[in-house]
Amino acid sequence: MDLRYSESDLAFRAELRSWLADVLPTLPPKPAPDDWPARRDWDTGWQRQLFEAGYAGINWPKEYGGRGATLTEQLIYLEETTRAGAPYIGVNFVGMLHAGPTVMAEASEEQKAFHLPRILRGEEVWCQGFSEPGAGSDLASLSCKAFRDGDHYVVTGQKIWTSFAQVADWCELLVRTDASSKHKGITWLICPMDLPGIEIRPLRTIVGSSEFSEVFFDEVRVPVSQRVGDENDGWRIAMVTFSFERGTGFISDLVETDKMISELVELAKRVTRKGATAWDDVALRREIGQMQAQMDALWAMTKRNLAQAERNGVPGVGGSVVKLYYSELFQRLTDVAMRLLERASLSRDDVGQLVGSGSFVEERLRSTSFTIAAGTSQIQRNIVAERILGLPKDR
Amino acid sequence: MDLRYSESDLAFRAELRSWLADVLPTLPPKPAPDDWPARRDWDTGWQRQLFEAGYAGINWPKEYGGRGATLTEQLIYLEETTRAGAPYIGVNFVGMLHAGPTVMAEASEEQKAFHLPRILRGEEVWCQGFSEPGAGSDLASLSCKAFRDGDHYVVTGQKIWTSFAQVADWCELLVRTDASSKHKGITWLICPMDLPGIEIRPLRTIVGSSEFSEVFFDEVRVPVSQRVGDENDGWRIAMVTFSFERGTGFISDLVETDKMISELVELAKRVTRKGATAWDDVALRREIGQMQAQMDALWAMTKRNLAQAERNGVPGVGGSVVKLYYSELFQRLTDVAMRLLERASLSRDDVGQLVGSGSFVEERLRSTSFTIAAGTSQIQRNIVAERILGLPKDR
Amino acid sequence: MDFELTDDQIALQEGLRSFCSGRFPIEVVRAVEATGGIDRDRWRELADMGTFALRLAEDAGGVGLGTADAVLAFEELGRALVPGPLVWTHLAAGLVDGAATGEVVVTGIERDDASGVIEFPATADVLLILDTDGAWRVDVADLALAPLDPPLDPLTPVARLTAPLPQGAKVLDAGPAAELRLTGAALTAGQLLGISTATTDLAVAFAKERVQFDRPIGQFQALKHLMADMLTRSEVARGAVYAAGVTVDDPEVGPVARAVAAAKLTAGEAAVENTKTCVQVHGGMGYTWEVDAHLQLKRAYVLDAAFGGREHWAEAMADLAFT
Amino acid sequence: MDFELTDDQIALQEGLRSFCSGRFPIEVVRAVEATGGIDRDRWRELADMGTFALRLAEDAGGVGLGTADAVLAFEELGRALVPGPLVWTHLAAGLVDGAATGEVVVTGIERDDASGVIEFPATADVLLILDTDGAWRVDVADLALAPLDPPLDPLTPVARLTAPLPQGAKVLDAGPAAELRLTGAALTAGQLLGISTATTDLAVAFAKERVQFDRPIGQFQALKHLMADMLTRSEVARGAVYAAGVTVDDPEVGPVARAVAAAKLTAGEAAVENTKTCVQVHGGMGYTWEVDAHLQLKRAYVLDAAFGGREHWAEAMADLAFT
Repeated sequence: MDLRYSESDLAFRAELRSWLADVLPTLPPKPAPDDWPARRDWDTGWQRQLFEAGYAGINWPKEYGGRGATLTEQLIYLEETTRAGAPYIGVNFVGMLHAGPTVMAEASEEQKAFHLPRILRGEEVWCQGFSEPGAGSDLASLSCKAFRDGDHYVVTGQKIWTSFAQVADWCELLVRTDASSKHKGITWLICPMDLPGIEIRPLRTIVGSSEFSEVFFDEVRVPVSQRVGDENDGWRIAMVTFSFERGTGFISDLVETDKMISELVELAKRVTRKGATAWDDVALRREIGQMQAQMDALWAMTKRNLAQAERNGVPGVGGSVVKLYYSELFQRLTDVAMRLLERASLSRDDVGQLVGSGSFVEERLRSTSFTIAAGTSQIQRNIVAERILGLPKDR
Repeated sequence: MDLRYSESDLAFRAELRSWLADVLPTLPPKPAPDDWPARRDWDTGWQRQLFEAGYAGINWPKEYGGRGATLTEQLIYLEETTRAGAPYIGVNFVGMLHAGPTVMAEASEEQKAFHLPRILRGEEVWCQGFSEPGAGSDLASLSCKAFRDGDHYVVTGQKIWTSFAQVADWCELLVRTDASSKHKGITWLICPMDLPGIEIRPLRTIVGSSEFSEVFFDEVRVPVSQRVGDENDGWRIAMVTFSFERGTGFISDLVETDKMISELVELAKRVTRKGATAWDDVALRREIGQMQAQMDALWAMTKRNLAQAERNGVPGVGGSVVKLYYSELFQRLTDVAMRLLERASLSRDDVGQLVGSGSFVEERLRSTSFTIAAGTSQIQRNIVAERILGLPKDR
Repeated sequence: MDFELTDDQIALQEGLRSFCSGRFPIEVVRAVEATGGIDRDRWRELADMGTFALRLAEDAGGVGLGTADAVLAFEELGRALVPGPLVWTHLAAGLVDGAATGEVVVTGIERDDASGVIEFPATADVLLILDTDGAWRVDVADLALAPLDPPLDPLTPVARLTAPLPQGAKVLDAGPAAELRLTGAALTAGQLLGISTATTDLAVAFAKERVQFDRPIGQFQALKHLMADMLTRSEVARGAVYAAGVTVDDPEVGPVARAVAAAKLTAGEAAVENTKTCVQVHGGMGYTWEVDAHLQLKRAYVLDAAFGGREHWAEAMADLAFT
Repeated sequence: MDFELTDDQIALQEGLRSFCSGRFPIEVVRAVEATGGIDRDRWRELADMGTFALRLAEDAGGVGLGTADAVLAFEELGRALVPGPLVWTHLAAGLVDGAATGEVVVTGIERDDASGVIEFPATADVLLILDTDGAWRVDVADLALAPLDPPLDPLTPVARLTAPLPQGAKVLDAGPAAELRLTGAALTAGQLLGISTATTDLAVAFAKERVQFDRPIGQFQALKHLMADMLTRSEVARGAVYAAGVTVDDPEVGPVARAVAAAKLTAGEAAVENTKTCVQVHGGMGYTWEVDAHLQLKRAYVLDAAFGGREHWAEAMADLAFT
């Protein structure tokens, strides 16, 4: 067991850190949260900048424009960018973390050669067409159907929870191509978002934002050449996507959580009560100390996962453990902040001197989704119990 | 809504309190924990004393020797006896709280006339023959079988978790009389414990005590006249028993829990660390304050349950709520004690000046059973979800 | 002792419930986001129902009922998510002219509340201030306020004081002001109790309807147990909340502050934990603006922080019970 | 960076595991209740396996391995519930003659531990005392002790000091003694990790076998989820515990005290919570002396309190990370 970074890791970290220090102050101001075209430009502009500096797709193969580096360097990249407050991956999320890795693992050479470099260069934005109103935790029950008509699939149905649909060029789309089979009747398509028959209705979330949409497909004709893998083999391919999501996909969330703990301490030092700061309260100190210990442990576990992924090539089901633990830790963290703020928690804006109070309130609301999206905590516990512990399946 | 005690309630409380103050100091010393014959004598002696003073069976009808009083008086009785440190109900537990009430509700006039006064006078000790090694949470799958042979049932099988079996005169015994039906093939018998073919093997518990036994029945001949209710109607009758257990049966446990919170405060005042007592630790104060608030709330709820039982005659399923809540509160309470004691928790004996430390350690171990016995917390949650909330049954 | 609702109390409870469902359906509640959290016409209807004058003596133009009854009424108001500074205006009835009749809307704050957060800044007329010396009134128009946007609860707009609170005109001495504070906490606990029950109902209804894996999700034990815990928390809190109302009216049955501590703490716990669970049971739908679960969650947090949060009351309980 | 076990570490782990299952089956472990918690012959076998001399330099007669390796060894000892003052004797190797070879059994205490509780009073030879000035040795025979019966853990007998601790003979200065304390906490965390894994295995095995309602109880979601949480706690703690071992050996990778804090706290949490859950999963059987679940629970509490409990480390972590 070795926790030392190699010379080249350290050099990479230093070089990245210095680049970030140079570049971040020069970024243009962030656009308004609901101005999606502007956000697309901003996020893809940053992606382009990363690409040009050699920081796009740290562990993607060089042949597609990636850096071809190790997972350890990917970890360093995520640590440094998050700590430096670099832009969030934003509209590039689905392309970089879901669709891209899936295309890399399962698509044809032409598909890879076409999409992967464009994703890395910030020229393509993707969205995800998986969930449906009737197919959430039970995703395999999806009913958005597609039938073959010559060289096309004709797609009709509805998707939901599609992030960035308004500005996406492509959709990783799961469709039902065989109604007689559940898991073996699903096909994975790359659907161009400018085809006729696609209608997008933004959904308003708990925080009032509109990054998710419902997407309606009405006899949308997708060329058969846009299929990834075999017809009716889409479920297996989607599971590949999930294995990435459940594998190393949460690392930046962990770095974010760690940062939030420190920010909670800063906030506690600003809150005064009974003539002292809240940080002088031993109960709060213990609570935060416990969370930091849990966070450090989780981080250490992630380094173990990474070492295993580096050895075996594929991230394991350990991602369910990470997601279960960090999502509940994060919610607990924001709940502590709510109690700490007392009536200063009544606004999502910072209250007077309490810099950061508003973002904790916002995160409390936003983090309600952490135990829901990408597999609820209930589903994650089933996965852990059945796949890791070998307990019998529910019937 | 009225929380005032009536004049007669107050008079009853005063009279009982004064009687307890007179009598308790005169009690003989308690026998050793595992000397069961001595414990039987001691516990039934106390029961006899209660009877003679008019305090046995506060809400049992006068015709059987009870006081025929209200549930409120029963509540006062349990409050006063627990607070005064009066003897625990001990070996009279099954007779007074399980078998007795069931006999009262379901047995024949002869059976009632025979057993009820004897239970009240401390002349009869009962044990419970319900659980089996293969039938715990799934009690209705019990297999201890009985077949009719003339005027007798011939019983063969095994029971487990039978408290006080060593010194019991009677057993409320559930037997399988029809193997072709699950719930409708069970019969409720009053089994004399001195019949040939009964063998008792004490079980050692987590605290090393021997109040539970395994009881083996080998062709034990129980007269048919000892049956309560109809053949194969025993499940319904057992449910009556449980409705008492889940109804007002936990009141003394609540009083006990409340007392334990106060004792924890006393203990905290005796523990010193960093030049102060543990009671000066604000985290501990909040933790205990929270538990006391929850306890007060639970106690208030119990008074509501009581009022409803008084109006409707039958305690409702609210007992599952009480059990769920108090058992987890109690476990939390003892866990706080373990943390408070640090290495002084390494003994079930009091460590030096820390009077009471040992009993908290013992209670931590003992209370592991609170979320298991008389229906696990998992079973209780099913009951609440299905019977109160009307959620669909598992399949 | 008979700790069950009287027939009159059941009638009051049912009356309020049917009033709320008739006049404050969720569309009406949601619509106040556009009007600073209050609809003046509906506010007067609330007054007509006796919401504010409930505990005021009949000869002072009130209904002449007790806190035990008021707690039941506020439970219903909480259940329906009726917006506005209901508790403060209720407390001001008899102290601030027009509060009882719904002509004047009163919000309030503790003078030592370092947050300086004022609820309903654009719509309330009067601010009631509680401190250790008594209760004081100030016109909201006289306050220096900075906007805070967006609020946690879209139906509870807030602003922040940018200058120290004026002393105000005294309306009550220290003793009765302290009682007022406890009453406020008890009524807020009533609202929290109402939310904790409503959110349980909402989760259960959804879980019976929503099908995944070919069965209603309410059949899955994990969700079932989450909802069993919701019911448990609500019912335990109900005991404490009702007891607090009774105890405020009749301090001979027990120490008032302790009863209020148990009520506010357990009702806050029930409302916050239950509304979070309700969102979880709803899955993705719980994360939408469209489903009411988020409104319950946000209101639960707002009320949990009002009149002393759970940490405050836990510490108070430790002092009250053990020193 | 490659935070996976090396082949040598895997061999060490497997070697210890097979040694423990061969020489410390649960019947042997249980039998030490009758002999004051230690069986001298088996103790020497532990020494022969290198348990105590593991980190001692080879030229001092030791095995010359690091704390990262020792943590793996202690995980196995914890898993098998091997009794005795293993950590203290290990820490004493090289400081107290005969400790490394298993001839002398060493127990220990912090001088400022107000409990005055000494483990293995009847069987240990030497007491090691840690304080802010260093480490000190005293013969157990020279202590004034009062019995404490029964112990929490039947396999960890205890007594209480009835007189102040003697000063003892100094065996180590302040600096290395402070390091020794951290190493002790890390090794204890290793034991706790072993227990948390063993108890998960025990619960899972039972849940696969035990049938109620015509199916293995491990099919019920409520129990399934309890066990998923057990695995989660264990695996998260494993990260911290292994990292603590590595960090003690190589402080350049991070602050040692912080790594130890994370390890001891999360391993204690995993062991205590998991052993409680294991009892619950077993139902009535978990409450018996016959099933091993209670031994795991009791040992978890004993070790959670050793070398600083969770509250101690939580507070320490807050200081270490944020001041």
